[in-house]
Amino acid sequence: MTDDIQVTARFERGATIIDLAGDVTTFAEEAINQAYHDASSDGAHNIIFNFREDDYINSAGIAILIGIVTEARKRDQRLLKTGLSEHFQKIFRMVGLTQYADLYPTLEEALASIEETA
Amino acid sequence: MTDDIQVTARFERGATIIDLAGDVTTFAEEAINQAYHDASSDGAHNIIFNFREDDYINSAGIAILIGIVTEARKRDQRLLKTGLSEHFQKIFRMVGLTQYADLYPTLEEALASIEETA
Amino acid sequence: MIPPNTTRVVELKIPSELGYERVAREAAATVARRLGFTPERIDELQTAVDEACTNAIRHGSKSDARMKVVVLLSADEKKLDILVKDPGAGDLPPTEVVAPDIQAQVEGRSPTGGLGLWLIRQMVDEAYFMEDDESGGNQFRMIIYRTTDESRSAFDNESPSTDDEGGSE
Amino acid sequence: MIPPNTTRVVELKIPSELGYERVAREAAATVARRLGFTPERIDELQTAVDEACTNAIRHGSKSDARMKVVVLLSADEKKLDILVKDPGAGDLPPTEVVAPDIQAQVEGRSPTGGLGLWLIRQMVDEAYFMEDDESGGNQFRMIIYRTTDESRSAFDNESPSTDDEGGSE
Ligand SMILES: Nc1ncnc2c1ncn2[C@@H]1O[C@H](COP(=O)(O)OP(=O)(O)O)[C@@H](O)[C@H]1O
Ligand SMILES: Nc1ncnc2c1ncn2[C@@H]1O[C@H](COP(=O)(O)OP(=O)(O)O)[C@@H](O)[C@H]1O
Repeated sequence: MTDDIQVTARFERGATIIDLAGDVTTFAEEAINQAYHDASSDGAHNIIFNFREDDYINSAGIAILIGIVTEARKRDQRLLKTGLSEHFQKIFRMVGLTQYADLYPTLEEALASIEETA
Repeated sequence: MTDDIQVTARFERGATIIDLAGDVTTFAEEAINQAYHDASSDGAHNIIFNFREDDYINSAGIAILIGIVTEARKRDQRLLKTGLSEHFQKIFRMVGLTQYADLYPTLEEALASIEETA
Repeated sequence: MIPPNTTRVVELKIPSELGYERVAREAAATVARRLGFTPERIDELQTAVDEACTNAIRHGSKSDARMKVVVLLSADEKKLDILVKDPGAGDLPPTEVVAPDIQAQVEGRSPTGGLGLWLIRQMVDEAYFMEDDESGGNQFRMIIYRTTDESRSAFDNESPSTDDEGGSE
Repeated sequence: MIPPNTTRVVELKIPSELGYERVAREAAATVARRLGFTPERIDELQTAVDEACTNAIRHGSKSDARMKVVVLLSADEKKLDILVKDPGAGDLPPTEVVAPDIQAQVEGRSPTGGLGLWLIRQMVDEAYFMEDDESGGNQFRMIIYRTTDESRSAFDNESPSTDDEGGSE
């Protein structure tokens, strides 16, 4: 099942964008943490987790993201999440993740918000 | 499962386009035959069955299409098929349906071919 | 021919190995779609079934792929009733479900995780471990009721006529 | 802990009613994806499983929703082996599979249909009815072999560590 997730990172308009395509579950833990740590080592300040509309995320995946929120707070980084389906936007709100990582429907809106506050 | 298929028809650039979205199986028989007969009554000469990339088609669905090929031959209509995934393009070729209904990857290509021969 | 309102049951047995919960989640979605549930409720159902099976694999079978998790999806005109059974190889499941304290997790005051059962509760109409299973395993039950809107289709005898004689299909 | 090369079996029971074959087709796809089969072969497998289940429903159970079709998906490091069992309520399945004569069908010289078994043959590496089933039902077997390319993953112990103690997942 390791093939079920693809994690890639790129830098654009002042933000590190981590693209997630597939199932965000325990199997994704290593790849996501790796991408986050690489970004941090590079001194990233704004980090966007860019999901795909048809990604699936379970509670183990949410736990991975909570772990990253915890570290991002220590490093004073700004976390953003984009591209989530309505269902997972709702779950992120229910769980309270949105308090620590701003949700934007699209990547474009997230990038615009970063440019505004720059 | 009747909700699993949506069949709609429209007229454009000299062709009747029958859009098929969903599962093309026994459950689709009535809707597809109805759309074809309506088009025929309206005097359609070029009829395009426009599938979606993620439609699923089983042997019962293929049998429906063979039935329509049979009628179209009698009426001297031209049948075209567009939008099929690679997998179903291959199956249509294996079965021999492509002898009786031209396959075009996209709707645009089918419409262009109709305009050329007009 | 078939008595009206016959319950339709789909039964699924998966190896107790993470990854196979996906088979259960998709089977549940397909059955729910067939019953006419809205896309939103199907999403919720998928999350509930996925979490329940993940728990049955991780906690109920200690991720031993030689064990099995059984999922029963029973549909009638009123509801979709889902039973997830595991061999009960782990500790007893909890009797209470507490809302996760995300703030405490983020501030490092409590370990991350513990979201699954709470999340399931938010997704379905009913969710609970059944007591007294003779088999010694755990049985987790989830129900979603069909709204009046969803109660058409699938039970209204709208299947196409199907005989076994071949001919025109 | 788990012996290497343990066969993983997913078992599915669906009501003998058209529409439920979709559950089987998707389960097969999910298992095949997990085994690392290419998208093309997964499409082929889906067609094969769908047709076999449709036959088991229509011909093997006369579309009686009170009956059941059983699908066993067994995966090991070499192949995915699929067994579709029906109650054998119809006539005996054919012993030979003939290529459909589309031209004759189009010209109205023979009835449309009769594509399923032939199509299955084109999609999988092996496909046949098994003889001598004690149960009196039909058992249809299909196999797809993994190419060397596909033979990595899923059996190489690459599951994440999973304990049942909760904590950080
Ligand atoms: N099927 C089960 N069998 C035994 N224990 C269970 C089962 N499901 C859940 N539990 C227990 O309930 C706890 C909370 O489960 P959950 O909310 O899903 O969070 P998590 O799985 O992340 O710990 C688990 O840690 C486990 O101890
Ligand atoms: N599971 C089965 N049990 C009994 N007969 C079967 C079964 N599967 C197929 N058959 C027989 O084989 C014939 C050919 O099947 P198939 O190629 O799938 O085409 P079709 O189902 O359209 O007739 C069927 O008409 C039926 O008589």
